Amino acid sequence: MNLIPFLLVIPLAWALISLLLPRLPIGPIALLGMLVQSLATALLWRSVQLHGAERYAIGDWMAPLGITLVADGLTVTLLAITALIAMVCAFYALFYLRSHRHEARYFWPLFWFLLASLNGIWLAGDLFNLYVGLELVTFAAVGMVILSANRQTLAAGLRYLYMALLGSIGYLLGVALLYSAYGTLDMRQLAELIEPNWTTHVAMLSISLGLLVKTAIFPFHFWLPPAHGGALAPVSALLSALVVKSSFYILARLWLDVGADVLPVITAQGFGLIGACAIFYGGFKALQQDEIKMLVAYSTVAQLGYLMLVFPLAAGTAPEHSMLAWQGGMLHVLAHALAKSAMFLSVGTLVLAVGSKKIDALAGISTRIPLSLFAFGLAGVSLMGLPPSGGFNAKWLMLQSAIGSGQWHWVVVLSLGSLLTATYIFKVFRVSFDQQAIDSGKGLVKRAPWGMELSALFLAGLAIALGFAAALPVELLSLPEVESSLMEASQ
Amino acid sequence: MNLAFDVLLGIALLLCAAGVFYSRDLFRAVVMFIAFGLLLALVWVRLDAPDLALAEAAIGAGLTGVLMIDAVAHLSAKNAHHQGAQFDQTGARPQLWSRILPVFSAVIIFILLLGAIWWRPDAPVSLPDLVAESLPESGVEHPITAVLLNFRSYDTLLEIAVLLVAVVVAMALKPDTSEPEAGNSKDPILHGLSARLVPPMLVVGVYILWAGSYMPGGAFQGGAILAAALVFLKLAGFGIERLADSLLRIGLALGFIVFLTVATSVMIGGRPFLTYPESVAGELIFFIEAMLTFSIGLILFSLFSQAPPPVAPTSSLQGEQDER
Amino acid sequence: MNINFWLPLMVLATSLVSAIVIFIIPDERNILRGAFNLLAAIVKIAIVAGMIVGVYYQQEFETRFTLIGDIDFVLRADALSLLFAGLSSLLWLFTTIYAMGYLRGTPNRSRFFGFFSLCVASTMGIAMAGNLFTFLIFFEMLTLSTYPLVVHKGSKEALNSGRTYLIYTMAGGAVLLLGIAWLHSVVGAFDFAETGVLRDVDASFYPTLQIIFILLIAGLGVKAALVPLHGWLPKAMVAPAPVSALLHAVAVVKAGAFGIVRVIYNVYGVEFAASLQLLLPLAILASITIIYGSVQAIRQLDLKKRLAFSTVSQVSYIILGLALFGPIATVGGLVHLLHQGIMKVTLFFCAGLYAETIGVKKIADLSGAGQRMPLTSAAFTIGAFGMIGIPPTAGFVSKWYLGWGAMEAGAPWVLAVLLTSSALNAIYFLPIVHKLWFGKAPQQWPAEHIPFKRFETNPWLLWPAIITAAFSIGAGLLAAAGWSPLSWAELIAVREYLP
Amino acid sequence: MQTLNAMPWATNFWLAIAGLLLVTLVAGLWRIWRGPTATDRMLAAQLFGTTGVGILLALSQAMQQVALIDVALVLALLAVIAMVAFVKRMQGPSS
Repeated sequence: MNLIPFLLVIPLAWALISLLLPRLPIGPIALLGMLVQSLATALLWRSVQLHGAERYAIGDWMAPLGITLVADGLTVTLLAITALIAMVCAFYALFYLRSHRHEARYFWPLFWFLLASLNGIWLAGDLFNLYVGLELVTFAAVGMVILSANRQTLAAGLRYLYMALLGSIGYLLGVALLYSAYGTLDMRQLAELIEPNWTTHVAMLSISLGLLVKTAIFPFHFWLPPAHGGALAPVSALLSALVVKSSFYILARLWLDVGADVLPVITAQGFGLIGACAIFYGGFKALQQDEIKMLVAYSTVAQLGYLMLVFPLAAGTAPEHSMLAWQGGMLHVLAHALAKSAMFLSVGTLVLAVGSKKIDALAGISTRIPLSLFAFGLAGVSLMGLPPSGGFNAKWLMLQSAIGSGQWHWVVVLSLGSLLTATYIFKVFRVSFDQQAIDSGKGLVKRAPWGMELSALFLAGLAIALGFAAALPVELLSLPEVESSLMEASQ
Repeated sequence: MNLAFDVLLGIALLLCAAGVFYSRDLFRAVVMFIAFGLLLALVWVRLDAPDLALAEAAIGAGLTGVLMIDAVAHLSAKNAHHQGAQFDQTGARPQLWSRILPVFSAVIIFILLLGAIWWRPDAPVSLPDLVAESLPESGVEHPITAVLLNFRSYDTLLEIAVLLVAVVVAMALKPDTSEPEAGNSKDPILHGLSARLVPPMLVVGVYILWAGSYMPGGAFQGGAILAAALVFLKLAGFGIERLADSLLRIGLALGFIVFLTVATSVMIGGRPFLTYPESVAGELIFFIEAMLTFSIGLILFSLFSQAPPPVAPTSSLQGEQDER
Repeated sequence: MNINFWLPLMVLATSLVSAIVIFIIPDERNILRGAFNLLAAIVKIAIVAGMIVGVYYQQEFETRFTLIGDIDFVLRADALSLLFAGLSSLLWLFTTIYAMGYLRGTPNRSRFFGFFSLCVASTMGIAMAGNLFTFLIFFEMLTLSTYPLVVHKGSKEALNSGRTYLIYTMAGGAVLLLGIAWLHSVVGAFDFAETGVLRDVDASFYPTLQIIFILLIAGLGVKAALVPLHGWLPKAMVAPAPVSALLHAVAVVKAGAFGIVRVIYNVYGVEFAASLQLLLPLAILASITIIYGSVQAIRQLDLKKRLAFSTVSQVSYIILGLALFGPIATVGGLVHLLHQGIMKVTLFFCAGLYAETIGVKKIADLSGAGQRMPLTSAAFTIGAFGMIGIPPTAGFVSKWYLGWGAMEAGAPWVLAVLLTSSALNAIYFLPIVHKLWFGKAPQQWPAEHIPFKRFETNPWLLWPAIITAAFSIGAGLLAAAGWSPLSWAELIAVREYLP
Repeated sequence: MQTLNAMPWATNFWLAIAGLLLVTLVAGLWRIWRGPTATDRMLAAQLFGTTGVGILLALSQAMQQVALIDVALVLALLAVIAMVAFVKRMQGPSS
């Protein structure tokens, strides 16, 4: 029996359970669901690892008539990271939502819908299906942002919604153009048919702009910090770790699978340029924040910029450098997902413990809530790209690609970006070591639930462990030949 | 003649859009938007997309207009509390660039799109032909319904999920304690009107659902009409929004549950996800559609009714308007 | 997968595990923490000693697994790594004992000792790293684990010093990473190897290799406090005395110097580096650092600050020895890596003793401290003599070999540098020694903290200082013995120059 | 799909009717813009509804599409709702 549909059916079913039976202990039930989901994901991962990529025709209708789902190395990697982070966030939420009764009732249905939509996007092989997936992601994510329904989150959520819808329109417009020009929505068929011409360029431009808005790439980033900074901690973690990656993933897929040959190199350099702007702008803004969640949110803006560097490194360069760039980019997706979710979760604990969102309120907590601060630090190591960590490996691969292809300007960006990251991470640490604040009696803290501290530490530990186990996902990513030959065989 | 009509329609549509965009009076913008919806339905007609025209007519006339009027009433009620606050003053006077920039970008987008369509290559694959070819196996006769409920039913499944998520969010936003609508006395005129209008609405809704299997129509359009009927009842003062919460939730999710259950249970026979057995495909699709109609109607209605009613209908709006 | 595979990892694990355990131990449980910490330190020394014997008899100790692509994580014990590992593990024990006494009764001890152990773990990793990539991992880990130690006091001054420290070391790390990444893209993955690995690179890459060399040295030079990258070191003096001892003698500065050794000997190969004309500029830079550090030291009135600039100067002896391109100078440089560590740690221990016991931090106030604290002052005197290079201390041995090596390598100007430096050393150390013993003691010490009955001060602080002082004489007196640091350095030099 | 049979001249005839109705609709637009009262605007919108039904019916003849009659039917049925909302929400309970 094929596992692919279950990755969608399980979360949808659990969404219905949490929606219809709110009196049941839906938190623990959700944890059970996450176990089932993780098991299914693990089995699919193994199957792809052993037998190569799988294609699944829904409703038994072949593309272009029907919709095809694709599970290749990249897909299963993302499915796995999604299941993993979602599980830890769910566990964290069990403790966190105790102090948010109202939100808890609607958190779980939205959580499951979000998970279903993310899985749907990772698996999708069809451009319009991706659009539907993006819509579902958007609505679930916006819903989670405005769960606490106060003035700030409502404003942030609405702005997020508008920008996401704008992005959707751009995406849809491009997809419509591609469909009208080539008569198919299936990505693989499109890849064979697509040619460089005016229609293709306009369509890809429109799609790219739409997705850049949704990914919050500079200069379309402004909706992200208030939305991610204002949401509940587990929500922020899911949003920063996974949701923004979904639109980037589509962008990457389109370029990697469909448009690699039809796009001018100048576009790729342009993408890199806005990525560099994002890195520096996000970094400087993060440095200026005095609320810790906003700092972390701006850090996401900056980190997303690194993803954009993949395009100039991968487009128009030698195959081996292109491969390095893709591996680095995808590793960065994973590493950032782990590190940023760990960071948001630990920050959530810290905020809960000191009862304030201000960075100054964290004065002298280094010995009061050491585990959460340690988790923050480990996550920071990965974000700074210091070894050993997933973030470092990603940076290393990108550096190799940039040096190898002689694109020294990106080398400079990569190096300076890490230093900027270090400055804002250590801004938090500097405060936390402030002994005078302790002596003057500030920094009285509540005890944090152990489950919350442990969740953050676990994810942060994984972000570091990815520094040692990066070969696993990278090998899965670099199996395109196996994938295509198997696909031919299955036809 | 065809061209003349279309050009006129296009101009009217643009005028309407400009009216919505440049109106500083919110209510005027809302009415403009209602008109815009109608013209858009006509455009769909001219583009040979009667399904979309039907949906646009049902949603535009029955729901979005009401929703917006409601929103304007909310805003004016809120502003009435603040002394001297102007109803249409949502902020400072718009900057010049904020008026020019949209026009400028619209022109650029227009030019790009024009080029994209002008130099569009001929599609090497014709999907409509493929749909027509496979129509006999789909269980329905109308190609749109075949695409929505069979060939690409997965998309539809997720779209229903989107609707469900939207309504969950609306529920989450509703305060735990909401007061019953003030001034909810049953207006005799509205009461009488509803007795005459609601039954035909329901009949038309079911008809549109039924028609979907062989001509334009289907679950979404039917559901929208159903929702409109419910909205009408609510406006007329029937307290139908006070359904028991759990009952409402089941109703909202029913269509999705049925859809998902059918989609999954066919896999027991070894078929892929969402593969209807050909012998009962038509019946299954109609069953799913019927449940979807019901749920979509409830969902769309809930999106409207979850919002708390305006605090107190104001007459200040009227006075302020009359001064112009 | 035998014991030889696991031993390098275990050396690392002894301090890594102890770091984690110490973090968990509550602040009040002094005895538990202390016992555990000392146990870990002793176990580590035992393992390192075992490996020293093993390497002497040509055993291979290597832990290796693949990280990503063609890059391996390699921990390997060769003669050079054991020189550094031996120094660090030995001094870890003494510094820990000293710190336990020093920090008694102050807050945040678990945090301190945890990071202290982490710091040593990083140093061990640096010592045993089998390739540049692994080296980088621990090099950055060292940066991170020393930051909490530098800012340990949590005062504004400490936090500001911490920031300076980070700016220097993070930037250095970034430059180092750049150099390593570039080198990797030129020649691919490689392990450290005796006599280097780059000789066979195509000649068209020579300019690139020269630039990479500059990047690597610049990155490492920050930690090694090469002028003009030394600015963080005097500022970091705000940290507690055991931390200063750690920074200067065991971990940070040495890590930088050790890295430069690795780059010259095991990456480029000393002959190849010389043929690229990279060594002479480095030697000149080291000489400038030596003189500059000494001159600056004279100007300092604060004892710890003077010691800090003395470190700037002394560490560059190591680099000078390497850059001279000759086996004798190499021996001098390498042995100074160890000798300087022992002597400098003694001096810092004593500086901490003065500050803690009688509250003296300024050199001017030290008059007559020898009468109040004779043992401490004796230890200080031995350290100071060592720094100047007076026989029979360890410092004399290193300087002797350096001078000899300079003559052999045909660089007599280095001799002038050495003599000048020694003179300057004497100028800034001898007055202190004179003050200690012959100065007039004041009626009242600035702040007499700890009245002790049997000893002049807290024995936890005193013994480590005395023992390290004894080591620095022993290393000089017994330099000819088969197991002395000098013999070990000769072993390394022989393997480098006579493959 | 069911279609109505019509001669070419009939197509043009019905299109002309639809166009004429469209012109009145544009005139109604001006009333919406001009106002002056909210009621004026709302009534103009109602005019849109009725005229829209007419246009749809004419188009269904011109384009020979039965389905457009359904659209007209729906529009006719639902157009009243916006008006009801307007009366309930904007005019207050007393009026």
